[in-house]
Order: sequence, then structure tokens, then C-alpha cells
Amino acid sequence: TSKTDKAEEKVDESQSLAGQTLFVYCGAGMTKPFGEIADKFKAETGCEMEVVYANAAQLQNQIKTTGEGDLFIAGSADELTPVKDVVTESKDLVKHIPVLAVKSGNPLGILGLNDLTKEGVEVVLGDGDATPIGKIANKALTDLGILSNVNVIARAATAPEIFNALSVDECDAIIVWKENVTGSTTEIVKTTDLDAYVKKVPAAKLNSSKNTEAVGAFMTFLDSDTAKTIWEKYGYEVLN
Amino acid sequence: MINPMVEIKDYSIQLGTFQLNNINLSISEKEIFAVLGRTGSGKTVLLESVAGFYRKFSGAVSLQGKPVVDIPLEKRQIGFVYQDFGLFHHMSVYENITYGLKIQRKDKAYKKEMADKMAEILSIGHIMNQYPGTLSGGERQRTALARALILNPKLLLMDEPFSSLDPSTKEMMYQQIKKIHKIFGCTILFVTHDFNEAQRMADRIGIMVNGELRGIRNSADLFEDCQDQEINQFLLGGYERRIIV
Amino acid sequence: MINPMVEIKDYSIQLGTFQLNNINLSISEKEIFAVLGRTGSGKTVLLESVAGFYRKFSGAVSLQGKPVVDIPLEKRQIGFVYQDFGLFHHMSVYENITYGLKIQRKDKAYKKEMADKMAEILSIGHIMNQYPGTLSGGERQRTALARALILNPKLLLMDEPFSSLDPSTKEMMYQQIKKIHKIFGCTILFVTHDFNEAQRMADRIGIMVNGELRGIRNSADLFEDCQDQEINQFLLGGYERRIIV
Amino acid sequence: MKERFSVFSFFEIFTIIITIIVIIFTSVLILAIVLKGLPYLGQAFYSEEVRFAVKLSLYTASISTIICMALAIPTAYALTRTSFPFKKVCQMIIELPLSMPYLVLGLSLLIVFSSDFGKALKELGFKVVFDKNGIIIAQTVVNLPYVIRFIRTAFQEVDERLEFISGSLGATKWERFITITLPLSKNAIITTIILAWSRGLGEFGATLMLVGATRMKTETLTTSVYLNLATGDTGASMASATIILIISLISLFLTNWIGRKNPQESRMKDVNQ
Amino acid sequence: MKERFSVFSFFEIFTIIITIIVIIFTSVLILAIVLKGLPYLGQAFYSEEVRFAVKLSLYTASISTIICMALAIPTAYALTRTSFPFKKVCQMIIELPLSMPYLVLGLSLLIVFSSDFGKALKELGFKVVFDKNGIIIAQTVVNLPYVIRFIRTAFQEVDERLEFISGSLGATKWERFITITLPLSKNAIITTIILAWSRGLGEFGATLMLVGATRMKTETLTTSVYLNLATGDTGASMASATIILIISLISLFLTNWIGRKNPQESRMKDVNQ
Ligand SMILES: Nc1ncnc2c1ncn2[C@@H]1O[C@H](COP(=O)(O)OP(=O)(O)OP(=O)(O)O)[C@@H](O)[C@H]1O
Ligand SMILES: Nc1ncnc2c1ncn2[C@@H]1O[C@H](COP(=O)(O)OP(=O)(O)OP(=O)(O)O)[C@@H](O)[C@H]1O
Ligand SMILES: [Mg+2]
Ligand SMILES: [Mg+2]
Repeated sequence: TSKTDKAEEKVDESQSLAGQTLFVYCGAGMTKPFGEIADKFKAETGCEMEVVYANAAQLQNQIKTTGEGDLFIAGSADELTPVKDVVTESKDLVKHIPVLAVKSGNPLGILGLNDLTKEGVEVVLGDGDATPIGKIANKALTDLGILSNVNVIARAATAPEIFNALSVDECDAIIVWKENVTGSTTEIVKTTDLDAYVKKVPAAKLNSSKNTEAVGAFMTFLDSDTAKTIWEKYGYEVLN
Repeated sequence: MINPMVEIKDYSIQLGTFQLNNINLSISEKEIFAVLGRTGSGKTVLLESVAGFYRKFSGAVSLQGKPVVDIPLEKRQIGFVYQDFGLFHHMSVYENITYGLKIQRKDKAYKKEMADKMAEILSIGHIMNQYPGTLSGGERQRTALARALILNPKLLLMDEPFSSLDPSTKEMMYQQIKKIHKIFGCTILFVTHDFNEAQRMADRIGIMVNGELRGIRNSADLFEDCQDQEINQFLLGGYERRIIV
Repeated sequence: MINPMVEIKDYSIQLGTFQLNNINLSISEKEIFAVLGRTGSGKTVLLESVAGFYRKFSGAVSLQGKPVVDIPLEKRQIGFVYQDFGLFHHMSVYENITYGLKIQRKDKAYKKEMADKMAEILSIGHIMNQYPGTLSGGERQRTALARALILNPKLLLMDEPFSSLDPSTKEMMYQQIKKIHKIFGCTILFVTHDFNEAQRMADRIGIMVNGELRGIRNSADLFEDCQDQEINQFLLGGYERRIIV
Repeated sequence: MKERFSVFSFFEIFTIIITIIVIIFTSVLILAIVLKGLPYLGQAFYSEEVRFAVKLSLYTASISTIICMALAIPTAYALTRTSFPFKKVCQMIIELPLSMPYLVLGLSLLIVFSSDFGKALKELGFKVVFDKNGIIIAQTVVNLPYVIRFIRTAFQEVDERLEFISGSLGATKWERFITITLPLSKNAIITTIILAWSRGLGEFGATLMLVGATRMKTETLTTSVYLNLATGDTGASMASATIILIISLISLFLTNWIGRKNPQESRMKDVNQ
Repeated sequence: MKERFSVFSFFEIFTIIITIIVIIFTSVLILAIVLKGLPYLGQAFYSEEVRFAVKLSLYTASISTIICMALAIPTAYALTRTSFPFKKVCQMIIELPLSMPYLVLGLSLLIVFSSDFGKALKELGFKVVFDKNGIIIAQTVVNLPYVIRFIRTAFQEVDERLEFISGSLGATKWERFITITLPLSKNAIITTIILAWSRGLGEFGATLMLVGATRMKTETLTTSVYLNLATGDTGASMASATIILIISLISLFLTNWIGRKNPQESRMKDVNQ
């Protein structure tokens, strides 16, 4: 098919990218899939990949303060807002899916967001301003008109911390990114309540990038099956 | 039978290369006993042993029949004037002197009264608010003396207690200590390098030679000749000096 | 004209409530000068002043014509035997004694040789590897003496340097110091409470009374009567004692 | 009377130069924060959220410092003045967390206090996870190994002979400790308190992990810095940081003022080195 | 010869009980980490990435400790032994960052080293932002105020009289410092080194802000803990934490072993309190 052709073209390009370097900022949550993608790209094209991982806030500050770098892979498009001045172009990569998670076996029988208002259900969410997942949760619950009825016992500052709260059994339900939910002590509630709030992981080109050729090649590579397989391996859903 | 105040039996102790060897001594109540001896002969170690300072030893030291190490440190009621004074450098002279009374939870007025009495006896009234770091040698020595005396201990151990004093202050101290001894009847064991001082103050005198307590004599008989050549030599060392004067 | 070794002119200093008042003294080269005086009369402060210890004073102290405070501390070449010894407690006796030589970057063999010599003179060979914390009073004193003597200073200040020694060791020390003085010709200024010691060792003797250097006499004339009743009294304090012996 | 100062030696000049470099560098760092925070400072002072955070920060840092000292002083005493089996090993265990990232300590605390033990505590009314108490515990755990280590070092330096003498004057071990050991380590203890309190004020790794960041409930100044930074609101964030600096300045000033020595404790004060 | 121990007083028993509580609590915290990390430990040891992180951690922590001490010792000397104008103020400035959240210090560093000054440094070949050097600088800045404060306290406790005596025996200020002041603060300095090194090993707030974490380039053990935690891989994360614990244990053991006293420095060693 045409996709495999594209991949082959890239192999041909490899000579021209050897010796070049791409400087990428990537959210800490995506360390594993993106690390693998970067490795693959380097293997195929010979382009050096320097990927700085940190949490979104730190990356945003680094981008703004240093004025360096080619790409920013953020957890959601919202995270591009603080750096919108320096983003020239962005492209969505994979779906970032918020889910409702509960303890495995779903002892409280939570089947949807509306069940969060049930008596005795303790919920942990992300901070409504500082974390995208917190914003989503607020939005979803507000849209249902139940935010004030939900017993939110705590707000956490990062997605892994939200998940920790559930996995150590300090609450009954959480709203968190799908890839955060790992291990056997928790499970994702099969509900469509959050489908409307699915975000997309964007790859944003920064205006400090002078390496148009390599950036272009990498952007194309992100579309390749190789990249998509890797994303899927780590629980992300590929767009369309 | 009354137990002697201090009873040392077959006491030996090893400290580094130095050994205090097989000491036997009994000091009765109210007695004043002086220890003479060359520098490094073990006088201080002997006093420390009586105070129950050391952990590993053989033999026994008893105070009024009770092994000293079995009495908790804070209950031994021994007044000790250390050779290097051992003052609390973070406390003023007044606080140093009244330390024991503070521990006994005496009230302020009583502390003040006792301290004034001590200051009077030892003429240290003018330095009460100074810190030990600013004192002169003799002032430190008298502060240490006051700190021990104020508790009116049954047993007073003094390690060269007047060595930093000038002759006239010394003279005054002799009289004061004698007076205190008469009034309160404490037992005194002290170390000195001054033969004259030993004779004036003590009932009996012991001479230390190389970690052994060799001659124990009555004060008046100090210079009596004996078989022990080392003792004769030691006493002569002082005697020579005395005839030169 | 040769400058005197030590020249003190109209020197006054205030320390807390104590005042050293208008001192005038000139000590010529190779002279041995003794200071007597009651405890707390300011003898130590006088010695410290000669060593350039203090920051605020009036008048002047000069060594060989140069104000002592203008000479950097490390270049004053004064040997000082402190009343409380001031040993470096983190160093062994050997390290204490050879400290000055180490600073002068002398080699090991030389240090060893000099230390052995000092050990011989002061009979402290057996304690070379001990730390000051374990020494007896007399051993500390001799270590302090050795540390000062080893540098062969032009001016030796000694604050009651033999007070912790027994008579026979003292006797030995007198002879050794005299010998060292004869060989190296250092100037010596020392404090003592022992009239006999002062007379035996010193050429001249000064008497401190309440922060003033009152009588300065030749050694032989120490007990001469004078107008100053305080001095007479002070000397009598010792005399009384002497006649009692 | 005239005053005399000896000339500066080369070594002294060197140390002063290093000091100046350190001061300049520190000032630049502080300025970088303050300049960003200043314009938002007034606004921050009026914000109820910030005022809440200030109070919570001061409260938790103070309580955790008190707990830390209350645990560390006896422990340091036991480690230096008593003998019990496996003392060295115990000491190492206590000091092991020294190099733990605070994040890990936080996670570890979360695991411990979510266990049955933690649940039992919660039943008894002592809630830790997602609660103020958790902040205090996180700060305590983060500081404890340091504080113990420092106080231990301070106690070690105290001349045990003075303690012995105090004992022979009638003082029990407790009285010896209170009248001799503690006053003689005063400086080190003041320093340690400043350390623990400052670190309490600035800690966020363990705290965020254990109690999260619920606004107006478990939000300290430091969490507020963190949240505002994450929101992209650098100004507000630096304003909170500036408030921490101001608090810090006041406390340094106070401790300096308390810790000053009045009486002359030795002749060295008059000395011309 | 028989040995005698005085009976434990109530106070001593109390301190030992507190110690035991502290030890148990610490052990539980450590176990919570180790138990989670152990199954992944073997795998971690074989991972090239982890081995790189170990090396980088040891390297940066050691270098930053050396720099810290090299700056702090002269500064502490200047603050305690020399007099210059505004000394108290300087001291406060130096200690102000004590309570700064590391995150803020990191941001501040980022701002400073992204400025023209930082750009100039970069031109000169000294890259800080996104570079190993940045890790070292972040650790140094985070530790410096503590280290200065502690060494300053230690120097203050040294008897200046001994320094004076050393001077009168011919030692220049530098020699006095080397032979008297420094050896007499030995214990405090060892403790401070352990603090700085451990904190260097465990720091991530400032580091992440200044250099982020690039695998096989600027990834330390602590950032590895952080990244693994962020991706939800608690096992791998705790494995890295366990490695930090092991390193810590070894270093504590070594410093204990180096810091042991051999010669008998006072009679108190033989004493029965
Ligand atoms: N812990 C120790 N290690 C090694 N030697 C020690 C130790 N303790 C004491 N000594 C030695 O024991 C000897 C006796 O000491 P002691 O203090 O009893 O002497 P002393 O008779 O009081 O002498 P002085 O008159 O000089 O005070 C000294 O030579 C001293 O160095
Ligand atoms: N910094 C100070 N503050 C207050 N008083 C001081 C200070 N320094 C010294 N003094 C006092 O000065 C007086 C003289 O002290 P100095 O040490 O010279 O006495 P001394 O003649 O050597 O006595 P001794 O024979 O007892 O050693 C003492 O009373 C001492 O308390
Ligand atoms: Mg002795
Ligand atoms: Mg004196």
C-alpha cells in the first residue's frame, strides 16, 4: 500500500538525515511509547533524537525560557495554550482517552459518571486548573450537572498520583487517562460517558526549529504504521 | 562496727600503659588524708577511682561499706575539685557554684545566700557574673572549690586544690578549709605537691610511686627515713629545695 | 643603642571590670624577669599583653623596638606557655610538640630528633603517643613547655610553668631551663606564685598589685621592706608560711 | 583606646572573594524569582486562597518541625549516650532515607498509610492520606533523617566530661542532658530547627504524593507554586514563591536575633588575631 | 577485670523507645519501597539505561558535593573568621534560598542560564540547560545554603583560642585553618558531605526544571524513578529507588568506617557514667 511505500522512501532519506539532531520536548507520561518511536526513527534515518522528558509545566517553562527546540509532544492540545506564541503548527497524533476507573470487580457497581453521586462513593480527580485530566473531569461532571454532588475527597497534581490513590485503595473511583490504568487491582468502567471528552496528543512544531527537513521527516514518520503500532502497544488509540 | 568512709581493697586499674597497682587504703570518717607523689605517679587516677570514675578495674572501692560503682553517680555525694577545674563554660560563676543547689531544686533566696557565703569564704564575690573563660587561674580554682563545697559533701576529693594560688591566698584557704572541716566534719582526700601544705592540712599522708601507694605515714612523721629508697629520694627532692630557701 | 627586648610604656587595658593600669617595664635581652602577685592581680593579662593578645588598649608594647601588634601573629616568635596549657586536643603529644616545626616545613628526621631532645630534657618520652586528654597535670604542663621551647624563641613567656610539678621534678626543670637559657640566651618573662622559684630563676622580680606593677626589684632584694604596705603584706603572706616550715 | 586590625592575609581575601561570588549568584537567583513575582504580589496577598496557603504552610512546617525535634533529640541521645545492641546498624537504618527522592518517600508513605494500619488509624480519627495530617507527616519523614544526623553530630561534640561532672554534682541523666548537653549544642540545634522548618516550607515532592493538592484544603504555599506553574500562571507562582522568601527572611532575622550572644564567655572576644 | 554498667534510667529507656519507634517506622517505609522494587531489580541491573543512570547519578552527586564544599568552606570561614561590612546581611542572603521549593530554584536557574549570560557561557563551551552540567549546578544550588549554614555552625563551635595559639607558633591564617579549624570540625564536615551527596542523589525538582530528562544523556537514577512513576511503571520506579538505597547503604557504611575513631583521645573512654 501507499503507507509502506512512504516508509521505504524514508529509508532512502536516511543518508541525508545522518548527523542532524532533533530536539523534542515530551510529556513524562509518554516516556515509553515516544522513547521507542524516537529510537526507531533514529535507527531508520540516522537522525539524532534528543528528547527531554518532564511534566507539562516544566516543559512549557523550558520552551518559553530557553527558546530552543523543534517539537513539543504534549498530553493534550490544552497544554499548548501557554506556549501558543511559539507553536507554528501542530498535528494530532493519537487519542488521549479519559476513562472512569474503579477497583477491580467494581464493588460499588459504578457503571457511569452518574453513579459517582451515589452515597459513599469517594472520588479523586486532578486539579481543575493545573491538570488537563482535572479540567476534563470538571467539564464532564459540570455538563452532567452533578459536579457539586460528587464527593471529591482530594485533587491531585498529576495523573499518576490520581491513579495511585485508587490503586492503594484510598478512593472508589477516579477519572484519569486510559494509559494510566495498569495492573490488576483496578479496572476501567465500560461507559460512553467520557467519549465526548477524548483529547488528542498533538505534536507541535516550535518556531525555534530551524531543522525543517528533519522535522518534516519525523512528522511523516509519526504517521507511519511503525509509529502507530508502538502507540497502540502502550494503550493509546490511533486516530481514525 | 562503723564502716570507714573510704575503703580501697586490692584495687588495680590499667589505663593505656599506666597501671595503678594493688592499692589498699582505708580512710576513716572526718580524717584528712593527703597524697603526695611525683607527676604522673597516679594521684589523680587514685582520686578518680575513689569517685567511681572507671568502668574496668579489679579489687574494690567502697564508701561507707558500699561499693562506689553500685551507687548511681548522682547519689554518691562526693565533692570533687578537679585538677583542671572542669567548670561549665556556658554558665556564669554564680550558676556554676549554685549548680548543685539548682539540681536540688533549692529556692532562689537559699541559692543566693549560700553563694554569698561561699564568695565570702573564698573571696570570689567580685567575679560572680563572669564566665569561666574570662577568669584567672586562681579564680577558676576557687570557683571549682566553691561548687564542690556548697553541697557540703560527706567526702571531699581535691586534686591540687591550691596550686594556682599565691601564698597569702593559700594561707587563707588553709584556714577556711580547716574551719569548714571542723564545722561540717567532712572526710577529705586531697592531692598536693606541697609537702608543707600536706603536713599542715592532713592527719595522714600517703606517697604514690609509679602507681603504687607506698608509704602511709602520720603527718608529723613525713620526713622520717625508711627502707624505700624511692620514697626517700622523692622526699629529698623537696627537702633539698627547702634548705636552699 | 640596642632596643630592649620588651618595652612596655604607659600600657593600660580594660577587661570587663578589671583594669591593668599604666604599666611601665623594660626587659633587656637575655634577662629573666619574674612576676609575682596575688591571684587575679593581672599577671596573666600582662603576659598576654606582651604577646600582643589584645586589640583595644592604650600605651604601647614593643618587642625590640617594634610595636608587637604590628608584627603579624605568626611572625612574633614568642614562646608562650599558657597557664591552662592550651594544648591541641586533637593531636598527640608528639604532634603538639613538633607543631611549630611542622609549620616550618622541617623534615621528619629533624622533627623526631628535636622532639626526642625535648622529651629527654623534660622527661616526657613515655607519653609521646598519648593525647592531651589522657595526660596528668604535670605531663600537660611539660608538653606545653616543650611545644614552646622547641622553636627556640627569642622571648619566652611562661605563666606559672611549674605549678603542677612535684618538688623534685620542679628542681630538674629549674636546672634545665637555666641551661637552655645559658645556651640559647632567650629572654624570659614568667609568672609564679613561688617566691623561692622567682628568686632562684629571675634576675629581677616585679610585683603586681590590683592591676599595677608596683615593685620591681632585684631578685636578691625581694624581701626588702618598702613604703608600699600592700607589697609588704603580700610578701609577708609568703614569709609567714616560710617561717612555719 | 585605639583599635588595631591585622591586615587581611591572602587566604582571607580568597575566602571573601568566594563569599562575594556566592552572594552575587544567590542574589541573582532570588531576583529572578522576585522580579517575576512582584507584580502579582499585591493580588496574591488579597487572594483568600493564598492566605489559606500561608497559614497552612506555617502551621504544617511548625508542627512537623516540633515533631521532628521531639523524635530526633531523644534518638540522637540514645545513639550517642546509651549502649544497646546493634547500635551501628540502627543508625544506618535511620539514615538510609537520606538520599531517597522525596517522591519515593511520598509514595512509600501513601502505601503505608493506605494499608490496614492506615485504615485503622483513620477509624481512630487520625486521617493521613489526603489530609493536613499527611502534610505534617510527609514533612516530618523527609526531614527526620537529616535532623537526627545533625543532632547526633552535635551531641557527639559535647564534652562528656562536663556531663559526668554534672552527674557527680547530683544531676540525673535527664538533668545532665537538660543542663549540659542541650545548652552546649544550642547553636547546632537552632541551625537544625531552621533547616527542618525551611525544608518543611519548601517540600512538595512527598506532600503532593501523599495528600495531593486540593485547593483550600491541602494547599500549602509550595503546592500553590506548583499548581500555578502547572496552570502556566508563572506570575502567580512566583508571587507565592516570593511570599515564601519573605517568610524565610523574617524567620532568619528572628533566629539571628534570638541566637545572638550577649555575655562575654571568653577572653577571645578581646583578641587581636 | 570486671565490667560495670549503671542501670538504665527512666530517661534513657524513654530515648531508646523513641529510637525503636523511629527505626521501625523507617524500616517500614524502606520495606514498602524495596518489596515493590525487588522483583524488577535484576532486570534493572541488566538495563543499559539504568547502568548509565547509576553512573550519571554518582558522577553528578560527587562533583556537585565537591563544588558545594569548595564554595561553602571558604564562605563559612569568611562569615565566621573575618570581618567585612554587612556581614549579617550577606549571611541572610546566602541562607534565604533555604526554604525555596526546589522547583522554584530550578526555574530561577533556567531563567538565569537562558539569559544572555547563559548564552555567552554556552558559546564558551559551558552548556548548562539540558546538559549534565545543569544537573551538577542544580544540585549545587539546592545544597549550598544548607552546607554553608552547617559548616558555619561547625566553625563557630571551634575554640578560637587554639587557632590563636597555633598562630603564635608560627602558623599563618591558612595553616591555622588547615591544622586546627578544619580537623576540629571534622565530624560536622563529614556529616555535611553525606547530606550534600545524598541530597544530590535524591534531588529531582530543580534538575527536571533545568535539564529535563533525556535518556542516556541526562537521566539520573532519580529522574528515572520520576519518569517510570509518571508512566505508571511503579515496579521499575521502585527498582531504581532500591538501587539508590543500596548506594546509600554502601556510602553510609564507608563513611562510618572512615569516620571511626581509633586513638583514645580522652580518659572519658574508660568512664562509667
Ligand atoms: N587513658 C589513658 N591512657 C594512657 N595513659 C593514661 C591514661 N590515663 C592516665 N594515663 C597515665 O597515667 C599516669 C598517671 O596519671 P595521673 O593523672 O594519675 O598522674 P598524677 O599523679 O595525677 O600526676 P600530676 O601530678 O602530674 O597530676 C600518667 O602518666 C598518665 O599519662
Ligand atoms: N574579659 C574579661 N572580663 C572580665 N574580667 C576579666 C576579663 N579578663 C580578665 N578579667 C579579670 O582580670 C583579672 C586579672 O586576670 P589575670 O588572669 O591576669 O589574673 P592573674 O594575676 O593571672 O591571676 P592568677 O594568679 O589567678 O592566674 C581577673 O580578676 C579576671 O577575672
Ligand atoms: Mg594529677
Ligand atoms: Mg594567671
